[in-house]
Amino acid sequence: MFAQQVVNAISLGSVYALFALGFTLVFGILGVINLSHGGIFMLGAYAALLLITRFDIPFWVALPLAMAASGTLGLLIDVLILRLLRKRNAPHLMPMIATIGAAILMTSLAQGLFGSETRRFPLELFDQASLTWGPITIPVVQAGITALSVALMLIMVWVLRHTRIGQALRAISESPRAAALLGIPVERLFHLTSFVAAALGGAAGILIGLSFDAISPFMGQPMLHKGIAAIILGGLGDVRGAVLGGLFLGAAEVFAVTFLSSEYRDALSFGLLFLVLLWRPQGLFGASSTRSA
Amino acid sequence: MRVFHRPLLLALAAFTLIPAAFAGEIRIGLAEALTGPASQYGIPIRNGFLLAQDEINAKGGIAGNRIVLVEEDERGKKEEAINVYKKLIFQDKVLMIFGPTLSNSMFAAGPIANMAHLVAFGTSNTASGITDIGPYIFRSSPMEADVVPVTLKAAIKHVGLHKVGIIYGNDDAFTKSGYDVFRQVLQADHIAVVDTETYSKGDVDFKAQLTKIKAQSPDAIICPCLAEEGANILIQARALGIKAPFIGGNGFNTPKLLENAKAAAEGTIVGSPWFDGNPSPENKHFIAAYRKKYGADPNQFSAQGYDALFIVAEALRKIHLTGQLSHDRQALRDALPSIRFTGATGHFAFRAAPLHGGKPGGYDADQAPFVYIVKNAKFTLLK
Amino acid sequence: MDWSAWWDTYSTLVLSIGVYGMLALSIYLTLSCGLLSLANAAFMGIGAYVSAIITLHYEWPFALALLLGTAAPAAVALLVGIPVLRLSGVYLAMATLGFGEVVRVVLLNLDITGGPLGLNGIPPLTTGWHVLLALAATILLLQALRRSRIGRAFEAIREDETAARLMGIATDRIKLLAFVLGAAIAGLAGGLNAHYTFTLSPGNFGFESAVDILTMAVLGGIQGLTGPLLGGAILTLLPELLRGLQDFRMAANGLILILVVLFLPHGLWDPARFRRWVRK
Amino acid sequence: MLRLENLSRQFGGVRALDEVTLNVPAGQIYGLIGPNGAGKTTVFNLVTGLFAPTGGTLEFDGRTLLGLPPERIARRGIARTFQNIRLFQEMSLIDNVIVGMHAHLPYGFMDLLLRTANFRNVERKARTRALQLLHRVGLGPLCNELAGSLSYGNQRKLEIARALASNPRLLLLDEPVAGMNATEKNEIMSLIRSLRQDHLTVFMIEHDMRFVMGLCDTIAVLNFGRIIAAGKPAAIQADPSVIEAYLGQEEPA
Repeated sequence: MFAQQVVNAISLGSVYALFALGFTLVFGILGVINLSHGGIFMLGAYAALLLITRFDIPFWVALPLAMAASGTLGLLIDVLILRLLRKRNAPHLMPMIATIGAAILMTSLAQGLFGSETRRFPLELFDQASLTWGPITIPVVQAGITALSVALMLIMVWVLRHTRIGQALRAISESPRAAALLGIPVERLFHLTSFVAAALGGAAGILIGLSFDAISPFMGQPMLHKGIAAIILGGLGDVRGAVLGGLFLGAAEVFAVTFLSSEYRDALSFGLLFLVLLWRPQGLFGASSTRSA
Repeated sequence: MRVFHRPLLLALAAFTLIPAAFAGEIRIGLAEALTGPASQYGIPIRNGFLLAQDEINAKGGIAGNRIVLVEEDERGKKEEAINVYKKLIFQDKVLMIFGPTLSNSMFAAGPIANMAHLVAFGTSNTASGITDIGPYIFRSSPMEADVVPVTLKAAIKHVGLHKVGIIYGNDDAFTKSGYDVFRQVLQADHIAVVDTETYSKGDVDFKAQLTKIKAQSPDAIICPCLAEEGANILIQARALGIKAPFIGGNGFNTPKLLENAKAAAEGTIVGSPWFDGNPSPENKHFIAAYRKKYGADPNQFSAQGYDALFIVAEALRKIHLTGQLSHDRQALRDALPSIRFTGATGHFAFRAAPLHGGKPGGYDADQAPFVYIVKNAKFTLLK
Repeated sequence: MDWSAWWDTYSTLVLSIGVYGMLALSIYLTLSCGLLSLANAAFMGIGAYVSAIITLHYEWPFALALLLGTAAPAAVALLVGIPVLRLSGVYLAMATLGFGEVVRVVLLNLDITGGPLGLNGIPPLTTGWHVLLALAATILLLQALRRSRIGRAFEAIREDETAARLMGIATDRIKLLAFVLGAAIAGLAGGLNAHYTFTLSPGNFGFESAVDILTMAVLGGIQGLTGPLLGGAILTLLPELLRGLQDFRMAANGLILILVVLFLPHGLWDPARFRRWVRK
Repeated sequence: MLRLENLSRQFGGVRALDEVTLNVPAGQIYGLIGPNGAGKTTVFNLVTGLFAPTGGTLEFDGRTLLGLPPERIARRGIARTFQNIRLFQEMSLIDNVIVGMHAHLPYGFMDLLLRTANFRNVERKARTRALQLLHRVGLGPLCNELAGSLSYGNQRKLEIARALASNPRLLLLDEPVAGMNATEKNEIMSLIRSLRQDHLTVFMIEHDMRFVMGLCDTIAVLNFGRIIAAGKPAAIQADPSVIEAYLGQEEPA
């Protein structure tokens, strides 16, 4: 049982990690907690669902299209909302409230357009088989999610560490004003970050919709809470930390169920969030000085 | 997807087609959650009611009076439910009120009706204690306490239960009361519960809990869950190699479960007041009429709403409406308890709730549930 | 429609306007010293549960229930506030959000709170006078604070906490005062709310309510006491006013939030803007 | 009055202050000068408790300031202004000054709740005194404007008025005349002189050499976190190590 629970922990953790990846990126670069990330996550799943069930587009085409759609949504939020607040130098509370508004708007629109029922991708879309290895079983799709979130994390970390854009982004995360003085096109990179983060959020929604019976207008809210816990455990704005935080949260939840009782699971994960904020606000992993990568 | 707007249009159309022959109107409030998460129950309920309204009025209404449902959206929120109730009672001056959708909302709005001395009639409230609110509170939805023993009895016969695992949502009134009842009945039947697991609303991954249950190799897994989580739980249990059948409550009784869980749902045993395969003429008529009006399959909630209006219609036929509101409201309240009716959900009667702290309560449903099993991707009656 | 029929229909709405006004004022208090705390819904819940348990299970007088419903969340706020208020900005918001979730989970798992079934059959004790009195007391208290050294300290901390400390302001204590007082007001509002809605469940006090309360204050504006009261009233009435919008009613809510943040950063009630209008 | 002994502060691996020893005698105007980045503002930040020193002692009136939070230090009688002005922008001038009196308004919670005679009396006196202070720095007529609407020079004056409101015995001024024109500088100079007559000790950082030399009784020079010279203005001006330190630096305004 223990071996299986380790696999369960990794599989649950990578779901959180995938969501947290884009979420933390926005904080790292823009310095904003984008509370509409749950809404983007949800609309990404619906976009793919629509493309596949309405227009019969194959999944591998629908995935990038839906990611682009969610990315565009993220870009819109940045251009229409966050940019104006940046210009005004609004206090940190303002983008939070505005993105809460955006999240409410998205949920409500989804409800009006798609109804409030839970939906899923057609089961035929993917092999529903499981990989079995001794006492361990893992559904193929979820193994794929785990592999993908680790891969995306590695790509993000690599991009941030070793490319010119990454260098520019790291400069921005240290100080947008200093970066601007160095001639870095800060605004454009803010837009890019918003796009990429939202595309990642959309991908998370699609992949979670694939492996679970879970697409509903309300799917974003609980995931947002888990995402917040994950990025705080990992250290706000830290891409590597977000993935580790997601995995850690998944492990904490699974082992709370295994060794304590499932009733304490939520108290544990939010209690953990609370304690980490009090004793180690920079997160459990890594140093506090660098915000991203 | 667009199901929302069509009934509205249809209702409007029905309005204009009503022959002028009606002597008057009987205004009945309908407070359901039409937006928000609870609307997935509220909308089918409303659809069932509108269908019944059409049918009753098409046959001449009640003694020449047309039934008019005054619809309000209570959004599944308790304060909204109270506001809507007050509007219906004091402003629209309705004779009685159906709804609200969720038990919690009934706990909030029910006392208002009870204080104003008119009937509040729930068709989807299964929590225990609802009818303790007072003598004006009625419901046609059987409590889990009535459904579960029957379900378990059938399951014991079918599977041979000795030890079971349980998984349920512990942050939801519906699933928690389902769990409470299951636990009591299991205890009474001397069936060992080898593991109890919980989850929260919005969870999608249940593998940790299921792995733990699997380790105890139970004969069956009790799952008083809603269909959203239910389908996920079934799929993941099968993926983990759990072979034991699932036993569900009311929440499992929806075509969505089969649609979403597909093969994973095989062997699942469900107890519910309504069964879509029930071959009675009343049910066949209901399903056909519902499909025709809405182009979609009905569920248990629509069936219960549909029947509820006929139950009230029966009572209305037995009383003489004077036009004096408080008198008429009281007369309806007094006529309802003795009504017996056979509809889409089968035979129905009311049963007085036991005294609550010496005070009289309202009326619960007295209705034998159906127990069925998923066989070849279809719900089949379990004998 | 005559007065009594009007009151019968709309009394709950009127009570809600008052109670949500108090909640908006409770978060105004923390916002006015620059703290974004999302814990007020949880404090409201603690107050509601404590007072409802007292009237329901012990049948003590309502006034005593309300008093304890005010004191209990204040005591919790005192305990939680001391460590939590060391955080600021986004970190504080997240920590208080986590605290709110912990409260919700605790309410779900206790026996005395009825778990997920909540408390039902709470006696209908709240009248218009209770709400009016509580609201008036809250307003007078906050008004007195505003015009004193404490109110000035709130404002100074919001503008520049470091500078405020160097003026000799014990910012930790002042922030704790705002946090605890906010919790007390939210608790009182919760106690009143419980006794005109007759039922409580843990879900009533989650993230969504925290956001609702915050929205009221932000919409109305936190330049003074009028703003939060106005915001509370508007958001309570909005669902009634927007009934025609059906499915998209909540969308209007979200849109309003965005537009206010973007175009009316000081909220609807902004005395400085009014003065500018007058001057023109 | 203020004694710093072997005071050090490290940031990461960098020694911002290295065993700084200073003694600011009561009643003096004491200047601290040095090239940019020498650590002057760090000295003020340590004295006012914003940072804790990594070594050394810090005494005010013979009692240590170590371990005290900024507000307690302020209440001991030390007030300061900031190099980059930190006013309460959205408050009126007079409220800014009254905030400075925060610790000296003797009324309790019940007083303010019940608006007792004591409360009204204290508040009235506070307003009167705040107006006096504003007049003293030449901002009396603007008392109801918002601090954010003031010109740069006036903001510096308001900061001084706010600092004075807390009735300090030691006033720390961080570049009090930066960005001011000649007239304003003269006003500030005579203001500071009048403060000394009121037995206030002034400890200031300033780049303007003429201003410092003309005003200060004693001057200390800080370079790379170390005190390289201290003494009378004339002696400092002649000190070769000081000249060395400033060589190659931008023209000290």
